Amino acid sequence: MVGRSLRQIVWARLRRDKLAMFCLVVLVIYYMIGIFGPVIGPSLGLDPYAFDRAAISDRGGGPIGDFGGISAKHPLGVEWGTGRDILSQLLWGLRISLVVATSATLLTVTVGVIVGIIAGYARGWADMVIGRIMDLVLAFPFLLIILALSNVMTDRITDLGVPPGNPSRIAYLIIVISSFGWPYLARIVRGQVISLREREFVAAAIAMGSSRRRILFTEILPNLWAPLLVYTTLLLPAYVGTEAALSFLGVGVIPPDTTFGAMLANSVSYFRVVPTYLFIPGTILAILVVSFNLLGDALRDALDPRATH
Amino acid sequence: MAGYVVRRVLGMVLLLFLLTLTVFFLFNMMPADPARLTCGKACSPAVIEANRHHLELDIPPIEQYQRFVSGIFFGRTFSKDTPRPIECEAPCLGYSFLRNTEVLTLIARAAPVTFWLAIGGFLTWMVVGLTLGIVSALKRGRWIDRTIMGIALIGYSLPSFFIGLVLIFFVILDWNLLPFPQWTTPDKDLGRFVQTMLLPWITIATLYAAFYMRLTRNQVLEIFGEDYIRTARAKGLPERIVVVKHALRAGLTPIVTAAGLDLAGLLGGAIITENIFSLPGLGSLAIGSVLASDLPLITGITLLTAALIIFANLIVDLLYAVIDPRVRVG
Amino acid sequence: MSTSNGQILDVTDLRTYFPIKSRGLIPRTIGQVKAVDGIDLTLAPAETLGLVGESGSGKTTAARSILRLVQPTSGRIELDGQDITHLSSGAMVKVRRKAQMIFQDPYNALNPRHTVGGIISAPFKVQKVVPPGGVRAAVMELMERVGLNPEHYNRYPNEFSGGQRQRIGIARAIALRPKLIVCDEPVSALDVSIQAQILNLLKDLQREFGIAYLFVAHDLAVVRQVSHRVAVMYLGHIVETASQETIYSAPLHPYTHSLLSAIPIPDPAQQKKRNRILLQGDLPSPINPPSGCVFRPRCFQAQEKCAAEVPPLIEVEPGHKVACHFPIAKPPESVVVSMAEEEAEVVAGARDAGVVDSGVMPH
Amino acid sequence: MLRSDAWLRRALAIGVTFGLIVAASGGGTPTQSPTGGASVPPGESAQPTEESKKGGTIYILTQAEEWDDIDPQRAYTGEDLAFFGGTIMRALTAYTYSEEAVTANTLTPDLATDTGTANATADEWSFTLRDGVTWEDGSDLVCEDVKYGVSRTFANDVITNGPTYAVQYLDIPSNPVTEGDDAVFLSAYYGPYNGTGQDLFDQAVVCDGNTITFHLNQPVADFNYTVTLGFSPVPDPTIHPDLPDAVDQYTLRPWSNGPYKIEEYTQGNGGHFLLTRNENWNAESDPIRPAYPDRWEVLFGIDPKVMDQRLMASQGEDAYAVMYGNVQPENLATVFVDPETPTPDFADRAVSDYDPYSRYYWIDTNKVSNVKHRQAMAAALDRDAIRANSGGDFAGALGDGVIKPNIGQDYAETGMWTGLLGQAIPDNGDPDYARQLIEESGEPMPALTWDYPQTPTRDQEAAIVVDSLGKAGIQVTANPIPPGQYYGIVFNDDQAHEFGWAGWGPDWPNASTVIAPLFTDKGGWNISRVHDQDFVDAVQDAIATLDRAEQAKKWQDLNKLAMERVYVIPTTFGLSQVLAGTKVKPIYQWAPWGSWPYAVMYVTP
Amino acid sequence: MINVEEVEGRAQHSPERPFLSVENLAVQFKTEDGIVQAVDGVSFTLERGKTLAIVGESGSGKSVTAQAIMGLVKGMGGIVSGEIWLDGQELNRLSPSEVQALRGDEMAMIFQDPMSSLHPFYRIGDQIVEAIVAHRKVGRGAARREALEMLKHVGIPAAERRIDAYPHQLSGGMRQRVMIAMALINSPQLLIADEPTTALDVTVQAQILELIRRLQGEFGTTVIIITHDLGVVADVADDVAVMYAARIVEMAPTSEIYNKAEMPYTLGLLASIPRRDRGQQERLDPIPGNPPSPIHLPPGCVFQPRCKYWEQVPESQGDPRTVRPELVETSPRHYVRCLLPQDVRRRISHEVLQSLRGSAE
Repeated sequence: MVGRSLRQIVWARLRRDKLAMFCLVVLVIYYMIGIFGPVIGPSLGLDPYAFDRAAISDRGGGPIGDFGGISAKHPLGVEWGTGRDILSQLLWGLRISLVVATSATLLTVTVGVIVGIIAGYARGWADMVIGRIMDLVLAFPFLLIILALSNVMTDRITDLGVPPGNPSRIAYLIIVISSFGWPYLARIVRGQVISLREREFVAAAIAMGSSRRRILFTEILPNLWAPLLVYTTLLLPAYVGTEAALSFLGVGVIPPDTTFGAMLANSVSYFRVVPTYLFIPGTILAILVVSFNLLGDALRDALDPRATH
Repeated sequence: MAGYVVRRVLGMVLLLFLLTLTVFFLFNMMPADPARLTCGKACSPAVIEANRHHLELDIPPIEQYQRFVSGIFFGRTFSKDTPRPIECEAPCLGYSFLRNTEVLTLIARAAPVTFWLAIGGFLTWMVVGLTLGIVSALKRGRWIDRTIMGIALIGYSLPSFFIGLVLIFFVILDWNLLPFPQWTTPDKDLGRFVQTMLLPWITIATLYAAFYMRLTRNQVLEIFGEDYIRTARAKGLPERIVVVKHALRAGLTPIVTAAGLDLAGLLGGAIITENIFSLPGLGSLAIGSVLASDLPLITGITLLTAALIIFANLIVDLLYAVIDPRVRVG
Repeated sequence: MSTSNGQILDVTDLRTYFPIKSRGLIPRTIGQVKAVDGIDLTLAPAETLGLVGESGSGKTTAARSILRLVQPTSGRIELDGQDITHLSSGAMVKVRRKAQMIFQDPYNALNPRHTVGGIISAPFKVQKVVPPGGVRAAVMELMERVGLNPEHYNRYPNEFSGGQRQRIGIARAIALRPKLIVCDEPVSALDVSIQAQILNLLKDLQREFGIAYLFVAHDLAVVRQVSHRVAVMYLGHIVETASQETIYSAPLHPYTHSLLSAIPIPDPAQQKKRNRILLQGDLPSPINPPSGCVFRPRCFQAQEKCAAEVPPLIEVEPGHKVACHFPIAKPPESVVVSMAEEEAEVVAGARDAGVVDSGVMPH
Repeated sequence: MLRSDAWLRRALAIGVTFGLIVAASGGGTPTQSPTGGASVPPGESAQPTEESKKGGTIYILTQAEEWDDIDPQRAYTGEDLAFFGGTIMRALTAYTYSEEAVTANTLTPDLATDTGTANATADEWSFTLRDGVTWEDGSDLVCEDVKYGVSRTFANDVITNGPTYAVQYLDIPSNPVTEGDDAVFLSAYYGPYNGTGQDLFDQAVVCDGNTITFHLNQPVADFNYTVTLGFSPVPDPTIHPDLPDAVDQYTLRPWSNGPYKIEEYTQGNGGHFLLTRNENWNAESDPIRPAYPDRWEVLFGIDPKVMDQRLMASQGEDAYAVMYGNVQPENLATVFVDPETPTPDFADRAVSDYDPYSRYYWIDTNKVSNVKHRQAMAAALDRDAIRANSGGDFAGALGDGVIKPNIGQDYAETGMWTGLLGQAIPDNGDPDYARQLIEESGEPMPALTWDYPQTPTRDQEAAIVVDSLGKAGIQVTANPIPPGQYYGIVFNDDQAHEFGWAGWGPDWPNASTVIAPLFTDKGGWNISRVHDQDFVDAVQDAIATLDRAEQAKKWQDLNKLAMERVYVIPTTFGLSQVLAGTKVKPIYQWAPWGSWPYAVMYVTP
Repeated sequence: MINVEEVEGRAQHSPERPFLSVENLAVQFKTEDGIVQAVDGVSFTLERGKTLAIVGESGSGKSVTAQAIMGLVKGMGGIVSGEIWLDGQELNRLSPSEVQALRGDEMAMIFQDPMSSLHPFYRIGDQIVEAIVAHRKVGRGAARREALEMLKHVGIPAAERRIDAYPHQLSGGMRQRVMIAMALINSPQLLIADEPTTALDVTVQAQILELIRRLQGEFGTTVIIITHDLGVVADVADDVAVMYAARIVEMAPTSEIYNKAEMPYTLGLLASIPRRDRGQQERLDPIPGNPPSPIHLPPGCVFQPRCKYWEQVPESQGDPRTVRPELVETSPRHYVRCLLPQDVRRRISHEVLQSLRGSAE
């Protein structure tokens, strides 16, 4: 057989998948904008916090002009009631949306992997206790709990030294999203570890006198990256959507900051009068989520072991 | 098999116990003071204190919890030492002092709405999801597969509240195809019931069907690689039987798992959908209870929802045994 | 050669039982799989002992127990003069230098995420041994020795064919110059043309480094090819052990006769001439082994005594031990043993009881 | 949609559970003396005959999921009081039905034959009941029923949330007990369920045949206005054994003495409340309720956006519907030309008028104890942006105090923005002057947190607060609170922050129902935690002032003083917009509660 | 019996076609690494009632050949060319539903792993009944009785009870018996057994081979048995075809293969097998090297890189590194694909087999 490492095979397969590459490029652009947009933005005259009283009408606070007040000054229009620039909000909002989704994903994956590995490798009581905890967490109506605990937990986070207001609220979002997300991942990892630990290379490692730590982290962990990568890619868009749903229900960042979810949630009020409020962030969000999902699918195909061997 | 069921049920009881404990103490952290909430404009610390006593909030949490649990089995009496004690018969999930109603009564009132919503949505998405998933798997790589999967991807990617709102705005407001949703039971006014539930069903089905299409497709394709499918074909079975009887049945386990849990989750209230369509179900009740900091009600609904999911887990596990004879061994 | 009797390995009355746990909230032990039920083995330096048996006979568990990959239930394992039966896992680390293992599935036994170099150098790193000239040079030398191209140092296992992968596994096993290598079905997953290459390699290495092999296999022909002595296992017991020549030319146990007769011979003429002893059914359950002689239900020699008494392993001539009440030198021309019907569902039962998880059954 | 104004609506609805925004008078007429004004005939320009107005159903769309309270002693929300008062709950006196605010704010007799008779010192008031008033089971409504209803107010352990003027004004000593369970009761009389101090109550409220007399502990010149709040009759169980008084009963289905009775009540999103005709209501006994429609149906849990769309479209049943809430900001420009004029499409069914409420930001004077700091906050705030965000011209005028002009003589300009704080402050704030004030304070400005009940509009308002105060170097963090928990939290000393959003309306046209509850501990709405003894003394003095004009002057001064000390920062004097279906008449805002004129509404074919 | 076309690629359409005739069969799979030529120009014929063994190492194309005959390859995305004549019908040209009607009826197949080849969720009786009902109009009761008979016939003890067992309740040997019962239930003319004993223990393997042999005698079924183990087929097969790298490299009657094999690969295989009928050898004599990748086959003789004798090919035959040898009949019904001249081949054969025999007692 022509020899290539799995990494090379996966990369080669992805390279050939034009749609996946396109999505990858799109995502890179999104992240670049998320990282650099708020840095470069001000020099382009963008400021999401600046009110433009002149852009909104005295009659109801709506934007003056068509399509949500699209003008040279505000290429995507202005916010109802305040006249803040939509384009700027999108740039800054993207950053928070990505920070929330990415951090929550990383946290979920970290916790899920650690717990999953422990449960999978430990067997016996530890496995059982972790299993029951996972069952318990999975049984909770998480939307309800997130809503109910939003304030008290945000306060607790503030007490821990996180700046009050949006930093604490973002931290709450990240923590709360991940704390209901990890069991799914932990289950997957546990299953993988259980099957991996029976593989003979683990026995071989024991036979040569490897420590438990070496077995867990050098032998088993590298074998998890494929499922983890796929799961992560699919988790990210799910979390972008979760953030939007939570914003819709009123848990999330508050002005002056915004996120895609918050913008969408607010836009619904004005949808009939100013459709662009819905469609502009909606389209941008949809492209982000669809790109993630398509890339995740492509990765899954590329990493499919049955196709590899 | 019987032993298996008994063990699973015992496991469920333990889990439920842990659940009541967690829920109870989780919500003890809530900032809103229920005693303050019951106190009107002319409120003095003494009144708050007294109400706290009547609400039994002045006893240690452990004892509150004991009373709560014993209320579930034996019933309990609130405001015992007032002229107007409130009898709450077993199973007593608590009493909403904000709504002056037993939590169980409130839940029982909301439950039928959610039941119909969930069942209708469930059937719709299962039928659509499984059918299209199979079609997609059979036509793998062709345009019809791409189209179905494309639709699934979009349905999967849209924020959940978005679909319902767009449906309301177009179907009801713009095109006037349906009247405004107004909940009624099917026995009272079947036409109105269907008109009201149609869009909620579609909304829920759109969200879930996408997932089930993908799941079904993946399962069927995966099972197609199994040796026994080759055997079935080697026997000369018609493709239809190979797909439905051999492939789908074998791939049913994760679908049943997901369906059981999703249905249970929905039966506990579809918070967003119910709110969008003004359906007086458990989801709306839940949101209302959270906004009003109605602790007994939040606790009751959380417990009920979680118990449903735990119960669904049990049912799903038992269903495995029906589907897969290998599981039946004790 | 530090043992009094000069053996590199001395195993006495080794038993490995796996508990069968009930599933559910609080798992209880509801039975035991007696995978290895009291076996004795010795192995001299540079000697190969073949351990043969059908799947489920306990040979793999025995092999793994000896290396403490599975914790034996009782018995004593002496490796190079040191009792390792109850050594802590920390203390085992040093011992493991002396004893290595080669596995059946050359793909499964190599971590797909590690390079060949990484795999073969792992023993050095784990044991903190720095060979003269450095690890990398030592690894390349090893690769060369087992017939791999050292330039492939940075390749991954999936880039190699089955035979080459088994060579990687062998290189890893000999890296620390162990005195004993336990080979668990090292060639059964390989194509015929490759099998011979690997068997030759193992022999060469033994000659070169004086390694003792415990060679576990189900294929009597393969075992014969490499072994000095052979032990036949059945349902956790050793039923016959002797020198290679004796086992193949003058076996005494009915089971050994049956096994030998079942081996196909790639020669139609020979094939037609051979004895045919057709055992019916499969191995009984190791959870509920038959009373008395475990082979009794499938034995053409079985008599009442066999059900009542466990036959001891008796030395019938020097180096030839057999556990049978009615050993037989020349079996009948053709026998078909019919079998009680309960025996048919057996392996399945053990499998379903969750024993597979504990690694008793090869999968 | 759920979040936007559903939550605002919830905020108001649940806020009122604590008596947040309690309705009051409109117009500018001083209603000093109790006069028995005749009822103004409803629908002055009505062409339809009395007979043709009869029949049909009027639908009420509301975002609320249930009534806050329908117990006669608990109901305390303006719109609810108007609706119940017009349909099922009669009181001794009522306000007049009229489009004219001045007329509407005058009293008219309801259960009583006139609007009450006071003695010379105004500390003894008598009302005589009409003949022929009945409960829904047909039994007569007697004097004891009124007395029993009033007595329930004293049962603080059972009857919570309602107005407590009976406790405040009736001549019964306060409860001396300060510890233990008994401390719950505000008065030495513990209410009818407990019975302690019953003799005290029987001395204070006396039934003599059809005449009920209230003995007060102080002169109350407008006590006949007070009896519109919490003095409604409840069947005395000793006289009406068939109409038991159970708490559960009264929270869900009080007995009616009006032209309708409760047929069905299901709470929650999608729930409804149905009134049908009370066959035992005697039209002769009721001069002010023509009771045109056959049924009233309240639909709960309607999304405000959807509500707007339904009423704008006015299709089917929605043609007979009115909104219980406000037109959403995004639709204002469609429905109205300007804050006075509906657009032609909505000419006969949209109303824009001042509601009874003042909106303001409370400041915890303990936490921000330096008055210069509070002044700096007021100076920095961009009130213009806040108003624009709330709807601009449709949100109402910028406020200059807590007393709203439509209360009448108690209002006078405070000059808060024209020099009271040292210099004139523009509508969009003066950050420089704010910095100067901070400098003058001699103390560093503390970091602040702004509490508010969360709605999208107020989320944006938070942004304005944070931004405009930030320009003056005041660091503010916004703290959204679920509307249902808002007042519970801001009244809790441990959880409230430095300042926050609030709104208040007077209970009747006297600033005593504004200044006292807001800035003293009397009345329980002192979120600013004002404990300035000079101010408390001045309030006591004003209440005790019998001369209404003199009293008005004192309220004006106190309003000004409160603004100078910046106990609160006033934002807007609220204006609200409502919409009805095409077939509901008459269309106007009834001034007393800022509501629809429920009692006189009818449907056109 | 065996009759290979003289000229590959030209089909013969004589009416007296043998029972099974595979002509120039080729199967390709498209993979992302390139086109895999899984079967390349395989031709053979098989008379009714006879047994052909196809022997080869993993990846040699033997299983794909079998599945191509069964018409199962197309469903897996393979591209099949060539002709497969079974009892007068050309299968490759039939519609999928026509082939489906033949499968399980006219021709049947059993597979390597009896555990994974039986549907785990259905009772074995039902799985057999399903095969009956798919091809014949039989009531379920009758079908069940028939299934029971067949289970008894293949030697399942207590078949009355076992008919309602699930596959996981049976041992490996029992499962393979069930598979055989299922394959034979419609009395197929052709039975293809794909590595039927590989997954089984040696004692069970002997039972199953015995069973196949017995049933073939009773039913007169034509059998193709596919294996990697030359030993297994020694007393089962009438003819043996050896495949290497997608091609048949040698084909002959069984005894001829074991005694007069000429192709160096076949000889290498024979020499590689440790035999219990021989004394212990110091070293085996294996084929060096590894099988080629099916995507990148050597341009000449596919076996050349591993062949010890290729340098003995005279120039007149062409360079084995570039010239592909054809399958030629070296003696009656003995076909060899090799560039070595016949005499050289026979000499090598003699040497190798003699040395093997020499080491036998």
